[in-house]
Amino acid sequence: MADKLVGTDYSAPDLRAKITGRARYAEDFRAPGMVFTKLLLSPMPHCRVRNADVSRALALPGVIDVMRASEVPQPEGPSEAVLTDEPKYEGEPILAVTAVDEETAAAAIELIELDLEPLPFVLDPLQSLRPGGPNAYLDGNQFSGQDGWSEFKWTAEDFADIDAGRFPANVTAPVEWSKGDVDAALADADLIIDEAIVHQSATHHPMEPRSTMAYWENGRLHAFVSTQSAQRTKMGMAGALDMDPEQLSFVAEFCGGGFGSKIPGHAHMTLAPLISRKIGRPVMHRVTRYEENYIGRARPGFQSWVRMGFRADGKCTAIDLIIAQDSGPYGAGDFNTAANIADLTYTPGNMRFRGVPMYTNTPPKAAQRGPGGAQINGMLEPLIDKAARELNLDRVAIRLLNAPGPDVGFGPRNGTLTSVFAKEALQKAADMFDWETRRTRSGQRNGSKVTGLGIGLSTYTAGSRGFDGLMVIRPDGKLYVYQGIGNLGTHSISDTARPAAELLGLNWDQVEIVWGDSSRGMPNSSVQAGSQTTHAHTRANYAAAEDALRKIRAIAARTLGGNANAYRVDNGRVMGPGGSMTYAQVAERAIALGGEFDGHVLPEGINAATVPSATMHAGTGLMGVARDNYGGEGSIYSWLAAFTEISLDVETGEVEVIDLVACTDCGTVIHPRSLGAQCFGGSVQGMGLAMSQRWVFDPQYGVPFANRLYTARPPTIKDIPTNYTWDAVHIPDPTSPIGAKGIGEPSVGAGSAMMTTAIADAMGGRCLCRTPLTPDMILAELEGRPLPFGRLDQHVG
Amino acid sequence: MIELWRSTQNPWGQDVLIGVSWDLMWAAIVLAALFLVGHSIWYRMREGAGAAAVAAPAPAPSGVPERIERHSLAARVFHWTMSVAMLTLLITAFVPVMGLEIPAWVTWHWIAGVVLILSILYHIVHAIGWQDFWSMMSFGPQFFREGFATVRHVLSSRAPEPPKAGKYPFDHRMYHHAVIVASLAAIVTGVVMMMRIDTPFWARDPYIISDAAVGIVFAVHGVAGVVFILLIASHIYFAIRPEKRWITWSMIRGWVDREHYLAHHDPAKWVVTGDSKAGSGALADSSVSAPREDD
Amino acid sequence: MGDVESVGILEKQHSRRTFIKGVIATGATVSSASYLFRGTSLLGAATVQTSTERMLTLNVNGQQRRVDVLPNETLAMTLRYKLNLTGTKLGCDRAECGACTVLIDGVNHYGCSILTHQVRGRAITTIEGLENPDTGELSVVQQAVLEQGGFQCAFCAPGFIMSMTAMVSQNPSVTREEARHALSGNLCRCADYDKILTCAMRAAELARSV
Amino acid sequence: MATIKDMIPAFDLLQPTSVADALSLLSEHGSDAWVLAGGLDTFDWLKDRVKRPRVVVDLGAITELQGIRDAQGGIEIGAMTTLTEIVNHQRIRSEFSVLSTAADHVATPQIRNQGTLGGNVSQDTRCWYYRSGWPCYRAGGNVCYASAPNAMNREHCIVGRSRCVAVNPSDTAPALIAVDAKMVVENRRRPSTYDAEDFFIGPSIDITRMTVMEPGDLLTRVYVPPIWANASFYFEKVRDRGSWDFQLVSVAAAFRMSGSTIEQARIAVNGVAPYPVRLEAVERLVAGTSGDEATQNAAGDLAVRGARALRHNDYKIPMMRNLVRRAVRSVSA
Repeated sequence: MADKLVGTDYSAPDLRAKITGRARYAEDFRAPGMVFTKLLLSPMPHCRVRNADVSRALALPGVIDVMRASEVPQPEGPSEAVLTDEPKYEGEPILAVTAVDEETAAAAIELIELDLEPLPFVLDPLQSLRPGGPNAYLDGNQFSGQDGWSEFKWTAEDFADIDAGRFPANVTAPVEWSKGDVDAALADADLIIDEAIVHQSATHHPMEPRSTMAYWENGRLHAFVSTQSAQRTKMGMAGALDMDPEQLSFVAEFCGGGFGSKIPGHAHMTLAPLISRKIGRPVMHRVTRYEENYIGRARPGFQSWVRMGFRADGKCTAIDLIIAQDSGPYGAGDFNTAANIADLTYTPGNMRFRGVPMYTNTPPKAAQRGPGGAQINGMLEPLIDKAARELNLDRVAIRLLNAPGPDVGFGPRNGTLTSVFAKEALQKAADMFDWETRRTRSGQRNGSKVTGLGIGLSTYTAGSRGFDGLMVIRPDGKLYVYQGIGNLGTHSISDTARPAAELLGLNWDQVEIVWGDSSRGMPNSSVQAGSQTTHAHTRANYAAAEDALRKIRAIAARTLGGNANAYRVDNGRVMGPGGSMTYAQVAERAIALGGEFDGHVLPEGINAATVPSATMHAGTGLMGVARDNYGGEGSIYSWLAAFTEISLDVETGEVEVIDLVACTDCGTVIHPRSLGAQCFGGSVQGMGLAMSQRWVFDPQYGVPFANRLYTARPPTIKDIPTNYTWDAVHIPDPTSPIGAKGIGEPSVGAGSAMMTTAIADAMGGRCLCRTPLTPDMILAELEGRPLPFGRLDQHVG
Repeated sequence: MIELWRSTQNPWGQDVLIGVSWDLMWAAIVLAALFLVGHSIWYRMREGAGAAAVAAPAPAPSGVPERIERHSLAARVFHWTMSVAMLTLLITAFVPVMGLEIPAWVTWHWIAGVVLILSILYHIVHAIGWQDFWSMMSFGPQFFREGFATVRHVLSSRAPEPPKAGKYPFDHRMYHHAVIVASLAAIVTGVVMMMRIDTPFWARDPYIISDAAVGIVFAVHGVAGVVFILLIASHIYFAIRPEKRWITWSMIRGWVDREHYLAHHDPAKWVVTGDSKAGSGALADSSVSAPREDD
Repeated sequence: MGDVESVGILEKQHSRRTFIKGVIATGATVSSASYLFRGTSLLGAATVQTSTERMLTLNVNGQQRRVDVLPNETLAMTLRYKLNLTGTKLGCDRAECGACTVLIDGVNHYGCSILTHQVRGRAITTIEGLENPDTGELSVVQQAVLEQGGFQCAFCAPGFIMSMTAMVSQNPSVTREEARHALSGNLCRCADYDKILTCAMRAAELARSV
Repeated sequence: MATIKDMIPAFDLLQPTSVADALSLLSEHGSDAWVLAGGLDTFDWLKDRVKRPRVVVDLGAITELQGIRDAQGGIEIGAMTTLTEIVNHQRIRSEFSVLSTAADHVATPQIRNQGTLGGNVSQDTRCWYYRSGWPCYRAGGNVCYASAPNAMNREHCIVGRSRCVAVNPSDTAPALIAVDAKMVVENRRRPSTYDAEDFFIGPSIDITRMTVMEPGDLLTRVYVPPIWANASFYFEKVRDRGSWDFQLVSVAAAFRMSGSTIEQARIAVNGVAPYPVRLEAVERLVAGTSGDEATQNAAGDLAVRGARALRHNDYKIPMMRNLVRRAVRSVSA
């Protein structure tokens, strides 16, 4: 009997390379004659480059090239160019200097004389919304494809409400939707929670900065890139460079983290190819942490007003939500997702959403692990506790009451889900945490330490459909799985192959994963984002495996006689009425037979992008290739419920996190250890959002200061929960043959929410309604001293 | 070649002026020293040439008292207060630049500055209301005649003595005007600079005026300070020169004796009558107590 | 460049400065295979008489490596761009992440924040030096990580593993809390800290059994 | 001033092997020279291309600056002794634990393995306006950006401000004050010894320096006298993250007890002023008391008397008050 592969731990095929230093990330590649590119960053948050005198730079021995904005594509509207003559944020690349070494390039950059015209800038969305307030762009602060630029402002009356701390009931918004009758529901509500909440922006800061190395060889581009995805990044890169994808050898074997900032790839990965094409030499664009901080993306901050109506029994009956989003100079979609997830998590029935995305002159924003969801769950969970406190209800009970069931319809179009076991996850986590006995600890004081209990329930998308799988059983008897997905550390490249291998009755040592190099084949794949991969590619690979299995049986029947369906597979053999064959023999036969068996004839319906990769391997063995046609109704969402106990020192504002108990609804568990790590890592990233990560700008010059790791404050190993236990509800998603859903995203919102709720709990229910909650803010609140920030200030802490 | 200005890049990388180069301070000190030495040599030569011999006192008009009040007590208090403030300002400003630490020099500096401002305000009011304002501030033809004569006399030993002055000789008046300009510059810019430090008067705010303007403010303040090095040095020098010491005494005691009055002043221009003791007599009140700004 | 001229000026001073022991490296370099740093010819100011002083013999992973190093060159840069030991990662280049952690005489240091000239004559160990050079056998720390499936994106892994190596060699009976302290100079943005600590404890266990 | 902040500009590296050589080099190159100890502060400045020394004098090869010795009943610590050595030193751990504890709170293990005591006490402030290369007073300019009404000054000072509002970032500094350490500073002319609290200077004395040391000076060793050996010590550092971060506020205290009575105390706080602050008034207040709750509160209130907050750092006032209270509480029965 072959090993059980689904639901068991194993050592990922790329791990040995990672721990011996052999794993090569983009900056680890070298090429003969390689030269180095460095960026000149804008010193102003918004300006126009009147002139840049580069003559002295070019005269410096060793300097090869200065690339200007005029030499790279300049898209219209609020979209990003790799280099620009109108920087929209302090730190935006203006030009790139290439030299024989980095030291020369850096010295050359200092020889460039810039003549810059400062332009009006705005850092805080509310400033841009104020009547007469500044706009991030010269032409306005809103953009639409057909109408172009316009100016969007709230009225003086709106700001009278806001400044007086009232819910700005009359504001308009570029994005509005509602369902049910919110006003009536609020009128009927037994309790209304009305809060203004700030969620700050936070930089992704993956460990690996987005470096790129590239060179051209007779018309063919060799690019070494840091990206979450692979096949989709390759297509995107080819598109951005306006070239034939088949002329691009794309290498992305390892990615040092992305968290949403490298899907698919990123704008600046085209710089090295462009310069290399210009100067005809290999170019290394080593991105520094300082540059990563600017061009590396950040989660959009929210300034938000919410009214939640509750029935006496705790049911949430209305949500009236306004979100002003700091979209940076180039936009982000978090605010829309946030609204949907608010509706999905608390099923109010009546909901009104007003979304106000505002361009600002701050570094670019982008999806960050749980985009929108992490913010909104971290912001709203404390309000649920507030309601529980007011209505004297149990904090778990009120969540169970409001969590969605199978009948849920969420968002403006009442979307449905393939499966939802949020209540189960929440209840199981509560039991694991021993909520019934531990709940009494909440608020207990011991010396200067007060105990706080935190609960976070969070959800996010966890799948997609319709991608392709490609695999070949070669005459060496091994299964080669060709992955078009990226390798960003989630183990997806191997996890998604295990159900397929299991279906084919293979032991893990009979499986080779091929990934990260387009010259070795990359079928059409999803981007590695929104936790899609586990769901999408267990299915795609399973489809390919079913195709392979069909062919194996057919070959067995042809060779050994009998009915193909009477043949079963195990341990790399196919056996049945007529005897048995090894996969090695099957592969030989497949090659001999040709046609569909060895991939010379490809099935209808696979994606055009898969065809070259499949053709590349045609004739190498028995090929399984297919599109995921399993279908399924509704969106795929997974859930995480997290509990924590903290100890808050009321004399210093410091928080010690004692434990984290997590339970997830992610369908079938493919790789338990990896799942546990995803839940923990995501939760800790959420804790970072809730407790430390920050952006800080000097308002006078619009210059950011939290622009390094020690000032941006991502969580360290000293800041994590001391104890960690986790589990899953282990209920498969019925619409997938494997039943697995992704889990990367929801953990962030849960981790953030468990901290915001725990801190509020330790402070006797007082909710500061903002992130991050740092010791200074907590202490100021506890001591009844002036808070170190304005109630709605963005970018403080 | 000495630097004139100090400039730097502001947070946006734009070049901005931040003040005068301290080379100027050293230049001023050297210049002052040269002047003192030069003048004393020049004076020696003049004495040798006998040119500086005091002309025989004109027949004294009747009733000139022994002691003629030159500086009222109020005027003298003002003068010495101001001189203390001024010296404090110069020391706290330049000694740290020379590399000697003065703890909290900024605080001492602005306090002295405030004292200076107050004393000058007092002086202006006092001068306008109770003193012979125009005897100092008149710029009529006579002023220029005296000026012309004085310059000629300084330039050539054969030139005739300039006509005797009224209460304020030409050089004293010129000095006074120079001090007015320098003080105004230093005070106005100093007040702006105080916006950037902790004082009881207002919350500090560096952004009240633009980077560029601030640079000019600091530069002007610096220039004024450097000018004061010259003015104060020469002032002290003259104050202690033997042939001028009677004036210095008058700023301490308040009065000059008849001989000096007759020797250095034109009774027609500075009328003193009656058997007035110091400070007495209608005329004395109205005209004898104008202080000498340059002290 | 101002600092280029200074080379010449200081040269003279150096020739007077015979009493100073130890290397005097100058701002320019004669650098042939250097990927990263400029050669003298480019600098314009050749300083031949001192350039030899910049030829170092570094003891890296038990091997003596001759390499031409600029005075302002960090160890991480030398390793990555001159000795092609790219297992040592540059995460921040500011001693704020630990991805560049290497061992110097068995002690963990940030390779990005020490000059190569400061480690002359000291034993440098990088991630590439942990396997047994003859058998290719993994070190106990590497075995432990492999066993426990440590790390996600693993860009931080080499640095963490070097810190774990120093930790278990100094204190094989380390507690989980002590391990947390000992590894607190390494950042993992995937925040796989729980699993990393499990690996560390397993590594200590293996170290004890060796 | 983001144009480029990467790659250390060229400099001449001098690696003397004796203090004498180092001093003559420093006096020769004056303000052109930069002293390199552990380098954690140095490389920040150099990589950011903000400070541009022509000459870097690396003290790493000077053995006489390294190591911990018994001396005159106390302990003499070479300026180039690493913080890890101090953390692990048996006698320091047993007799002056406040110092080893403070050293153990510095940044991270790697930084403690390389960072030196001399470097830790001599490091420059972390004011991010100043470190970003802005032309503030401390950088020779004519403005303090951090004290502007709208400035971001959460980590800045609440006492001792004078034009500059930065704080001293050192963890060991208050501990050295608590044990009444003596700092030996040498230059070509003479060695001079300073009490720890006098070694650190505020902007009102010289706004461009954090310590008494001027170009040409070298901190060669720190002497910890026996007076405070085996006293009751307290050290606490409040920071945002458990690792790496500099203090928001830290306190170091030494109490000599007779029975349950505080005979004598030394208390220093850091992170609240441009220099570590010794709280002599508080020391006098608690002397002779049992450190009871009333005393704790009085001590805390006295400690923050006159403290003045900037826009974002009012919290430091209660934080400092509470830490002083806790220090006193630590010896109360």
